[in-house]
Amino acid sequence: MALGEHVTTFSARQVRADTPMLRRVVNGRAITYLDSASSSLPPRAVIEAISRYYELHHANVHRGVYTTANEATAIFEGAREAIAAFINAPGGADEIVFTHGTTESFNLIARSWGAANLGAGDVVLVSEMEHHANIVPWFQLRETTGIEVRFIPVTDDFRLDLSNIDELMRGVKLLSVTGMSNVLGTINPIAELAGIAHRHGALIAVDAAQSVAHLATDVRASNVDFLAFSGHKMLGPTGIGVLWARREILADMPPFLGGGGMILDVRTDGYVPAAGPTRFEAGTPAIAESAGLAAAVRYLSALGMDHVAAHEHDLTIDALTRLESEFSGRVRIIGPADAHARGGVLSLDVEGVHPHDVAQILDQYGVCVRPGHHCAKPLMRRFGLAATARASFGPYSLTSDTDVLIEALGEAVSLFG
Amino acid sequence: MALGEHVTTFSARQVRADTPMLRRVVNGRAITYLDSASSSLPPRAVIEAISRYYELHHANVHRGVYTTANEATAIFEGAREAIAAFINAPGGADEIVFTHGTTESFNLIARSWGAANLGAGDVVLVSEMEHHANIVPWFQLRETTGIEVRFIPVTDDFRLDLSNIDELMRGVKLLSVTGMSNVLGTINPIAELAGIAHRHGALIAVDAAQSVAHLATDVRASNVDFLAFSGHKMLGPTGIGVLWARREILADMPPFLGGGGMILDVRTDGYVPAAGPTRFEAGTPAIAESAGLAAAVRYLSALGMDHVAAHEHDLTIDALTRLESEFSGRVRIIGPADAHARGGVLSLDVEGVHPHDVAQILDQYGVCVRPGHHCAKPLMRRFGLAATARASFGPYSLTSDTDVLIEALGEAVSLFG
Amino acid sequence: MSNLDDLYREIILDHYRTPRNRGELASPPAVRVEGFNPLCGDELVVYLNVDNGVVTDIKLSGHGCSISQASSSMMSVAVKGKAVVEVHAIIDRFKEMMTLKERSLDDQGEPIILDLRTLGEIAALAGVVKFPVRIKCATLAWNTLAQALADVAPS
Amino acid sequence: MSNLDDLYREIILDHYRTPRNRGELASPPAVRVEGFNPLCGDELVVYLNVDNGVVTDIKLSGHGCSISQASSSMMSVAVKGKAVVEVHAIIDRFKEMMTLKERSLDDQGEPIILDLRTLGEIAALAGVVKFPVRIKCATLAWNTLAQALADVAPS
Ligand SMILES: Cc1ncc(COP(=O)(O)O)c(C=O)c1O
Ligand SMILES: Cc1ncc(COP(=O)(O)O)c(C=O)c1O
Repeated sequence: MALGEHVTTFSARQVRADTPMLRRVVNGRAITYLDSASSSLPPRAVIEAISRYYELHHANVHRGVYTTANEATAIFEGAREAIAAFINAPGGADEIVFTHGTTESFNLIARSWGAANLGAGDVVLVSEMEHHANIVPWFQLRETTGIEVRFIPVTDDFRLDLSNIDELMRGVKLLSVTGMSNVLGTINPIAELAGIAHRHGALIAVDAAQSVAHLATDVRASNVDFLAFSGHKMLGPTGIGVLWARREILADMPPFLGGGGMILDVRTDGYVPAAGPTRFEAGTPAIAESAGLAAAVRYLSALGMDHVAAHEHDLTIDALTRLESEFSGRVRIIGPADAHARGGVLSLDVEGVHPHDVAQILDQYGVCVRPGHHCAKPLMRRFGLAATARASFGPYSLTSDTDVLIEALGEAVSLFG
Repeated sequence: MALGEHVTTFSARQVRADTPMLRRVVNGRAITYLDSASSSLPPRAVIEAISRYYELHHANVHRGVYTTANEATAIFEGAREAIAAFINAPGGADEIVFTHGTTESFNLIARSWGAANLGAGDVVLVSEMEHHANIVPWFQLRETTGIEVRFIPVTDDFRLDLSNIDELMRGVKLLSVTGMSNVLGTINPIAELAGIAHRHGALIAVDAAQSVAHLATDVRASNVDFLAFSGHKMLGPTGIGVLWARREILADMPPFLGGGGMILDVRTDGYVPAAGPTRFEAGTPAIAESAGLAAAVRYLSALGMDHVAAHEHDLTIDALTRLESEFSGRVRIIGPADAHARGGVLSLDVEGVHPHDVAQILDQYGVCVRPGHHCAKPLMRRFGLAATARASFGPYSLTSDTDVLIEALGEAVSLFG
Repeated sequence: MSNLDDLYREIILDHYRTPRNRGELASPPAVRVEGFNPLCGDELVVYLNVDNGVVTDIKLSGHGCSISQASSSMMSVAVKGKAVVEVHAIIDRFKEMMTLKERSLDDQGEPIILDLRTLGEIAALAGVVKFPVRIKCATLAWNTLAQALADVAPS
Repeated sequence: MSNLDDLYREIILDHYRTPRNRGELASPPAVRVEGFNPLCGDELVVYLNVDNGVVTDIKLSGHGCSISQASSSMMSVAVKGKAVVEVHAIIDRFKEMMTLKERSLDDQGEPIILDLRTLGEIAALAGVVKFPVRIKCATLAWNTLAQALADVAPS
């Protein structure tokens, strides 16, 4: 799809105007924010939803009878509904568990569902392109249960290697994979993987931390079982995330953390856990953050996730082409070279310049890119890299961002000549 | 101390003017907020610190090289320092672990320190006046380790019954008690309890969720080992809390949740955890919330915690006296009748009127009180109550709040006459 | 405080102060079901005897706020001696009343008229819908009753 | 981009492009210590031979950014052949340089004058203090060296 097609309904310039952070000046230059894969920049509507909450409605949720406690509860429970609609959860708001981020969501799956359903020899199949959030919790579970953690290899062209998948699926109880790689940009075939998992009698969990902000998400259509994502990567606030799981699965999961809110009863000799998503939400939840996340979801819905995806696709094609032609091979992209089934994450390997130095030099131009292993060390090892300098797009990105990126990369290349 | 003594340095009216929520009108009346024990109302400075963060400095922390990532990291790490100073942590910022609230802090103690140091037969001694946050995690640990969870009884005059404490301490590895009861208002003798615990070779953890917002906290002076509290109860944001522990203790604790940020290295066959507080902070932390919490701590420090405590003490004495004289016994206070070593939490038992109805009627007067078991069911059982209607003060409270409370309680009493 | 008057009708306060059918029934033969409202700690135990498709006796114990207590007391009066099919109909009508909430127009934009007369004095609970948090208090008894009916062994 | 020039002095780029003393030493007898900067993934291995209180040989392997690589390369040149006591003094002076950060006045308000000449070409790393996140890159080699010296068995 060409940029022109969306122009009537979606305007990246408008998104940019809505985003206060993009007025920043850094080292004498207007900011060029290319780190949305790390954390996205919230629009004014999200920031104001949070302020408005604290100024007008703040109270602890649940168990309140007074007016503002009801308002706070309505905001909090309303956020659950907004999110359920955004991902098309078949069971609605009751399937939305608030966590503090993708990482906590995976720990919840591992320690609640995993500890209850997996034992020695059972296999959790992840992939070599997973973020640590979808690796370490399984290693931790392995320590206590003796499960096996197996890895789907990644091909030389940066895709999941599914050539041997039926073999890999032996003994697998859970297939847990990312919807979109935060290093490579690779978009994985989730609906297909769900079919494979179910055919083998396994469940499938999807790390949607990246994908949910850049592609339309429909858990009903993709037929997955668990979905985890973070507010701060989808124009929302820090401190909040989501675990979605099918109602039947959630219903049988034991509690995760213990405390107030997640119980029906506590005696000096034991406790009875609550039903529904609150069973997994011990303690005072992220209430203001839920208001912010609901605003983010409304904002993204108004943009239209298909338009966001198409816009970022256009930016990615343009950037891939120009990086190739400008630097004739001195800047290598660690990720699929063709724009098919890939998102706007560009991991750069600049010949002779360490990613740390790339990022430092780019900062002088106001360009924000992130150097490092991006919490995906097994993937870095797979490709023999210690780090990359990663540039990534958001709905507010423009081709002019790529212009500045290329200008600054030119300086890096010439400085280290 | 009389109100007049603090007037020159501390002004509750100024705090009120600083607090946007207190401009709310509810059911045609100005709001009378008496639910600070549930959640406190943040001043404008806190709300603005959060907005300013999102508008000017937002980026993911750590591993960033670009300017705004450094700013965000400086804000986040600066918050650790502000909090360390606020509680006088001997080891400084390295002892401050960010969690998402008191509840998560206790789960962290139980699952990291507890799972590593406690085994079958070891005793965790809590009290009958604990919040579920300091009970359920121990019950959960009991399921996996076979520890014993023992309760310090509460006397008929609502104090910890320490008459038999040396007997109770047998086999105890951890004494875990609240600094101030969220139901009774009772302030516990923490320094004395620390002495007892240490004399018996045990450690002491303190639930400071209530106390930290109403009394000066000094972990060095009280000589405790763990301290847990929540941002939203100390004029700060939701979604963030703190676990403080002595550096030597933290150094030996295994990780809690797994994911990015808490590792040194991840391979396909295992992982190496990081050192310092980040070992316990898996995933993107509550960054904006840390900015808000630092602002809250600065705000409270400027007020002076001793002034806050004295002000609330005065309000409490006044309210206890007037509730007694106005309702001559029809309104009973579930908590110490004398104002000695008690905070501004007034759990009301109105003869013949269920707490739910009390709160409903009070709401018509714009009065916010919370009915329920306040996540302290063992305590409610101890006193044969299903619920109380709890009124609680904050630094912005005035005797005029007590006026409205008494007016509205009069209606409740007469309606159910 | 006209709002409060909608909630705390005299008949409600009367049932709260003088609850009907308090007590227990030997179980078995009675069906015994516990209801619980975790939000406010209300607890209700319903004892139910059904013979030949008729609710021959009902007793209640537990504790709760005025709304949950009055609602259960009124319920016990309304269903005692009634045929089970009739009881189901009353439960349905009660729940319908509780779901009206702020809606006053139906899908076609016509005003919704609920014939409260068929509910007898239970209609006094209609004011609860203006206080959404209290709806759970009012419905606790009815949900527990429905559970008890489901637990009655098919005759 | 004058700021960048402070950071990327020609001598630094030279050490980065042509690192000195790369390689390994048989261990034992050499002490082998790994240094790690989790923030950027830099890894450094220092091999150290100390005889009679003198650093007789040093080799480095690993990978990292220009600053960490140049710093380790310069360090190896600076310490090779030096007495251990002298090496400790160089480490101290280097660390002092890295902690100056934005401070330019001492406690008495006098300008701090660090005699960079005693550091030789290492002084070129002084510009790093203007880039606080990079300080860890510059100090990695020195911390690892200090660790290696500590590991040398007392003779
Ligand atoms: C004494 C006490 N402990 C623990 C908590 C739990 O705090 P949070 O819900 O913020 O985790 C509370 C607040 O409800 C409390 O009052
Ligand atoms: C693919 C992926 N999974 C998981 C995470 C972890 O998310 P969070 O740090 O918000 O818990 C991230 C973000 O860093 C990510 O990109």
